[in-house]
Amino acid sequence: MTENALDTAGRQADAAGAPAASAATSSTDGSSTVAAPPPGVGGRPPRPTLGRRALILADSLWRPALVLAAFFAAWWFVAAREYVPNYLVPTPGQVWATMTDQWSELARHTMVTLYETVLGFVLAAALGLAAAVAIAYSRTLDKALYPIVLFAQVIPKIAIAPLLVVWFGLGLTPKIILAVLIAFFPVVISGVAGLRSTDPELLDLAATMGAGPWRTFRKIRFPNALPHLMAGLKVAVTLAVVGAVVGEFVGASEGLGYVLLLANGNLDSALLFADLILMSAIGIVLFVLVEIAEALLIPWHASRRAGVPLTTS
Amino acid sequence: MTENALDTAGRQADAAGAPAASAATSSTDGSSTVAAPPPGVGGRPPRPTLGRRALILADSLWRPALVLAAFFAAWWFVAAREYVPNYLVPTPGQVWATMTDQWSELARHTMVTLYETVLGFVLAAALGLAAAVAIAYSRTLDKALYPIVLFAQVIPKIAIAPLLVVWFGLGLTPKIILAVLIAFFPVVISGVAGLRSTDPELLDLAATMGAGPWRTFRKIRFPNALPHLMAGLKVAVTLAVVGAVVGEFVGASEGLGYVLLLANGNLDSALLFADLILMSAIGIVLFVLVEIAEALLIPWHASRRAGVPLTTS
Amino acid sequence: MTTAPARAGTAIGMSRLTVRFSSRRSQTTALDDVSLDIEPGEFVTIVGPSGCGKSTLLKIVAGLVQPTSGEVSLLDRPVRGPQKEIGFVFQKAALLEWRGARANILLQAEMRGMDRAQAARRADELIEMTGLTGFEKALPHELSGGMQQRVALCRALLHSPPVLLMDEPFGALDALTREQMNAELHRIWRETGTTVVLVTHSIAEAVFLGTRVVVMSARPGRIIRTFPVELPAHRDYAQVMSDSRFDRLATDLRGLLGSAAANH
Amino acid sequence: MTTAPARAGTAIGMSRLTVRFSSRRSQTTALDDVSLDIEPGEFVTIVGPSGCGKSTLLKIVAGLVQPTSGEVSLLDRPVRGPQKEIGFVFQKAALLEWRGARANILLQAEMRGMDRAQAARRADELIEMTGLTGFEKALPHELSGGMQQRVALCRALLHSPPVLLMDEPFGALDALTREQMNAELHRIWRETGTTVVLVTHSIAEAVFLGTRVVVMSARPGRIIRTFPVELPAHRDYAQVMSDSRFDRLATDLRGLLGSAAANH
Amino acid sequence: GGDDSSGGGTGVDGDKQVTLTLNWVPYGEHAPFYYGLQKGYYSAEGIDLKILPGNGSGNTVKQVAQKQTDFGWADSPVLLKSVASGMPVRSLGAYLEKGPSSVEFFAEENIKTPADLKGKTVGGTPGDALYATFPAWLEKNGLKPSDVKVVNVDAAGKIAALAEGRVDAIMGFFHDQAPTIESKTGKKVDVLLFADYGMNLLGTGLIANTQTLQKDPELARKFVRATQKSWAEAARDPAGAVSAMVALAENEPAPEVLTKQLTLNLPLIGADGPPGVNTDAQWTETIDLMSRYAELKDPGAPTAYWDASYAAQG
Ligand SMILES: Nc1ncnc2c1ncn2[C@@H]1O[C@H](COP(=O)(O)OP(=O)(O)OP(=O)(O)O)[C@@H](O)[C@H]1O
Ligand SMILES: Nc1ncnc2c1ncn2[C@@H]1O[C@H](COP(=O)(O)OP(=O)(O)OP(=O)(O)O)[C@@H](O)[C@H]1O
Ligand SMILES: [Mg+2]
Ligand SMILES: [Mg+2]
Repeated sequence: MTENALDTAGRQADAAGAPAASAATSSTDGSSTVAAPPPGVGGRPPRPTLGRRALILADSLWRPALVLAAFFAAWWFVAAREYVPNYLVPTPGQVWATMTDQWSELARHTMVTLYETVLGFVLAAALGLAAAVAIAYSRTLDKALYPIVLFAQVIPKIAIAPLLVVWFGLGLTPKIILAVLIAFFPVVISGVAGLRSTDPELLDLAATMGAGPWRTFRKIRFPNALPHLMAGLKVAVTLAVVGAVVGEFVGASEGLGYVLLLANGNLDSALLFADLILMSAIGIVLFVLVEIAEALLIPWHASRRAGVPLTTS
Repeated sequence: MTENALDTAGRQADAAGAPAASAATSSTDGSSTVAAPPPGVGGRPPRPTLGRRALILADSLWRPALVLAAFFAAWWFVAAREYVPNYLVPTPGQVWATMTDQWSELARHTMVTLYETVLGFVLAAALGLAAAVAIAYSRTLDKALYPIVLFAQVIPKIAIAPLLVVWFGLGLTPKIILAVLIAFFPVVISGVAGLRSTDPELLDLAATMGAGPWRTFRKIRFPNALPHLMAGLKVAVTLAVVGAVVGEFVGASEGLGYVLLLANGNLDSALLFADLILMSAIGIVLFVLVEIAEALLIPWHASRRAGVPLTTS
Repeated sequence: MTTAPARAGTAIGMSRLTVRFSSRRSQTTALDDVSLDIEPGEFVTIVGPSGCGKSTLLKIVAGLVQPTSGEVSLLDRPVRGPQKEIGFVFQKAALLEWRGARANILLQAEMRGMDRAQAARRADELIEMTGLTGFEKALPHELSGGMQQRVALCRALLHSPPVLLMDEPFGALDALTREQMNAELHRIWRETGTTVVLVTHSIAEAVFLGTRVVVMSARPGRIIRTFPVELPAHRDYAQVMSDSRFDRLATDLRGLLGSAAANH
Repeated sequence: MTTAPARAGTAIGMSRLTVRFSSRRSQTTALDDVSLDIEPGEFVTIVGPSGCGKSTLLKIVAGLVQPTSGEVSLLDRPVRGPQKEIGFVFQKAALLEWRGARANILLQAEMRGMDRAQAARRADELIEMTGLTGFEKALPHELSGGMQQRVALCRALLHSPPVLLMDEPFGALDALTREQMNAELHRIWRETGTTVVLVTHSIAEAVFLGTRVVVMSARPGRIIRTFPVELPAHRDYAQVMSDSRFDRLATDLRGLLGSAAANH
Repeated sequence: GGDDSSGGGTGVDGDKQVTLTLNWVPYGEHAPFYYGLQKGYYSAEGIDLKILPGNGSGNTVKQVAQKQTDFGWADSPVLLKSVASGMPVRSLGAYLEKGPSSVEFFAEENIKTPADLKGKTVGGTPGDALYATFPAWLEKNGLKPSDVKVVNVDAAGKIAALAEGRVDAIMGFFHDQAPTIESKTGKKVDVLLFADYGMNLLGTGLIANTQTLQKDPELARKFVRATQKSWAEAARDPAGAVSAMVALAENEPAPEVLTKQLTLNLPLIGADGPPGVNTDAQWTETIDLMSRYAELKDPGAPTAYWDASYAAQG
């Protein structure tokens, strides 16, 4: 399931059964619903075999893998040939050496940043959703909250990070506040957009069912807002990393932002790159987790439906 | 129009005519379509009178104004009473004095940053949309582009800003690259979400009309994606400011980021705050412009429709 | 006859309803001075040309649209906001795309906080009755148009509401299924004494089901006539169709609708 | 009779079509071994119980659904992907919510790159014909159900396609409007020689419009019979209704549908 | 770290926990602190010292002002500005009496005197003391400020900008940056010290919050005493100081760089008296320069910035 959830192709095949007997249409816009397995297959279609699943997984991974390989090749070429001096861009080998040498240290810092990021993201998601609900439901709160939220967003965080450190000390607090501040806004914006886009017919329906605001929210508005919301959460999770790092950057004694500071100060480009890679890894892993959550939460959505043309090309 | 566009209430009244004779329902979820003006009014309903429009405007502004006033009051209270030392948080008076004293200087720097921000935002919007289209339309590009886009997003920009300055010099380029890099991602994510959420029925329809991908995109997918996209653009525009400022922060001789650096170095908290206010102002003004664009572009959307319950409370 | 103010014991009372929709583009008078009282237990069917305001009328009763002028009452209480003592079948199926057929039906129970087990049992009965067995878990986009409509029907019937408002609930069904559904609805009405207002384009349906048939004029919608249906309370489809009273009423209606729509 | 392979001069050829939808939840055989050839200029009406695969059949012809097995051809070319030489009226109106009624109709012209002025003129004719005058700029949510359906109808007719596929295009219309629309469609068909396939639940409509009526069985959808309609090509509504051939055919159909649906 | 680190608890062996925030990430200049830590000079005074890296002197001073750290190690011009802006901080003595402010460039540029800078591009970080006093320094050396093109680069990008040839020279602390640049690029770096050409600003020194000083003057005395001892001893045993730093610091530069940095650092301490003991004249000169060229408002007497009473005169 997990590897399938990561993979549109897997989901598609799962949902629509095996591919159709005839050749699939290739026109991008040619909307063509693939109906069912070829006559031979028959019976209950689901659960691709282990071999097929491996194939699906491979199919979903080779492109990103290729991109990654190309990236490393380019990097190695540029760095090893010294087109760019090593103190700016180290070779992959140097970075690898740094990583393995200082692994336990780096792992500890990574865990610190990961912890701050996750905590910040979860808080941002919860607060952002709450703010979105308030804004979407009440015109008064809309007018009153929106400016505050907007203001909190437009103030450059790098500028207020030192203030936060001064106020909240060198502990976890300022990092988490920064992560929340940075990650908060996309959740609010997409939450509001999602909650507001509910089909008025469905709200009429809910009204005739005598449902209170909470039930209407839970059963109709929230699920309806999910596709929007997930987009916001995906942006938020990558920003939460940035927030945590900026917080550490300004004042900390551990975490990847702190390592960044050290690496920068010493012009230790190998460490800098190792650090950047770890930061990116946190961002990517969390992003993929959100994508998995999305696949599990909204399999029904048009964007994930079998036979939607954009996934048949 | 302009002031109305800013204002849900204004739009609502415009769209549904004057309020109904009977008392409006107050339940948040009580979806209740207000039908038409009371019998007395009759005739063509549109165009509220000047008095009414002023009222609408006032109604839409008093809440944000109140929030702003509360904010300034709190600030003044905290700063003037020195609950927080002045070197950290100056009084509004000090900031005002700095602003007026150095107005021409600050205005120049603001224009520079504004220019970079707008350019960065426009580029980010264009590139982001292009990437979203590529990702939404082609599975191959999806798998190949997504990791790159994601990677570009998760690398902390503060960490690569110095590299950019080294590579692209001290001119406009690195600032705009940073603004684009930072603002790009939300556009892609929301663009993809929007483009993918097109109702399959509409795509079927387009297919039977023999329309090529471009026409389908222009007439169906793009308008359909707009509500999503606008949410992304709103986030992007506020981030573009941050990008430009970070770029200036790292190496520039003008712009608000440069002023920030000066203010920080001189421990001039009044200048720092004046600078922050101007940065925020850029963000807020651009955000509001995007909101106006949204109101003009998607008046048809459920979220902006008259009588949608969330705007009747 | 219908301008009398709502009095005690009225299931639905409408008096001098006028609805004008206005947008920047145009102004539409959907209903013009409509008054109608419906007794508890009545089955009123409404026929009228497309766009004459039938759906609007139902929505006013449900409290979903506020009339520009006029008064509505439901179960002797004035309608000020959305009403919950009703079952509403919307003209569009209005299903939640993320729920299967059965879950869509059970939405009614969940929103009302009904007893789960009982609701589940009732849902299964209704699914059986409407021939949806086997599609309990199918998502709306996996159902045919008629099946979607039947799901919406089941949903409106789930909680056995005292008042049923139905906006062309059988429009997407084939003749036979429609007859079956008609018969079922007739049975439910007889057995429960529900007050029903049903909008339909089928004259046969209007006559077979209704105790009263209301005919509306083209836009602006006015009630041009109300026919009492003089058929026994307990009706059988084949019997009714061959009944001369049915024939006469149907012909009357057809003529009236034709003429009513002629000046449109 | 219908299992012969598609031959030259066939407007639509279907041979041994089978469609199975499978999802994680269930597997549905929507069509089972359906073969049907339609001559250019024919007007084939399809009737059958709800959920028997009528919509699916039309979508296969349009190239929007790929059959699990079997062959389809349109205008003598095999159908491999979406077809554009058609006008398709979907069961749901499928209007763009951001466009007014007229703009929704003109979408057809824009997507096909048709001549603007000519398309605009034709659109105005169609708007007039379908009684939508005055609502040209109304957004879909400001239109009644029947009006939305008429907009979709206009859209499908705008480019005078050689083949028209219509999925219950008049389902949401009142009797009179429906008759008028039937008459208009009949006229258009007569004057242009368009090949039409129309799905309907109205037996009267099926007979009045069709040169052939195809009756389908309940799921899995099979063609159980095809009736040629032996009425003159040029038909008048009142005349046809009082024609004994009409009566006989309608009764036959009613009986067949009843029995066909009985084992469902 | 965190709020609880200030005010101080007591460690396992009864030592008072004290934090010192550096001006930057650890570099050779800081080796004496690690030396003192390793040799037990601090614990001898009952101090359990924790050394924290900093992110610019400005931030360090702010942290001290906010009592988030007990002591700070910051550049004196920054301290002047901080005090002027109202922060409750005092210097307990500048340890680098000869300012390390300098212009750095590759030897291949062939710059020997300030006059050679004419027509060159120099990178500086707006807001720091060097940047503010650089034009004055040029004038002192017979150049017009417009003779040199100053471009603004932030601290992290400065070295890279020089190495990449985006600028011909940079302003910075030579004893920190020059060895780093040399080790990274393999090219020899030359410097022109402000102090050698007519303009001496006091360098880094120890700072503390005035309230801390009031509340616990004894602690400050002990801390300064230990620091003076560390610096004096480290000057005698640079190799030991470097190895102490290698052992105790995190992510410090390579030992050879450290050694070079420390070697360059030692002459700056000043021979007249023990480390950290300054004269009024030194402070007056710095204050005067800052008020003339760097917008130091309401310059006062040295005592407004510096409390001479803690450093043992030796
Ligand atoms: N929200 C709205 N805004 C503007 N006009 C509306 C709105 N809803 C309905 N109307 C107009 O009111 C009139 C009546 O609409 P209504 O939906 O009640 O018709 P109807 O009798 O149900 O028609 P049909 O049989 O086609 O469903 C139509 O002309 C329609 O355009
Ligand atoms: N995308 C789909 N996925 C799964 N099942 C589907 C899908 N589309 C249609 N079906 C199933 O195929 C069968 C036939 O559907 P179809 O829409 O063709 O019926 P129909 O004859 O048009 O019925 P109606 O008269 O109710 O519109 C139904 O049982 C339906 O559940
Ligand atoms: Mg209606
Ligand atoms: Mg159908």
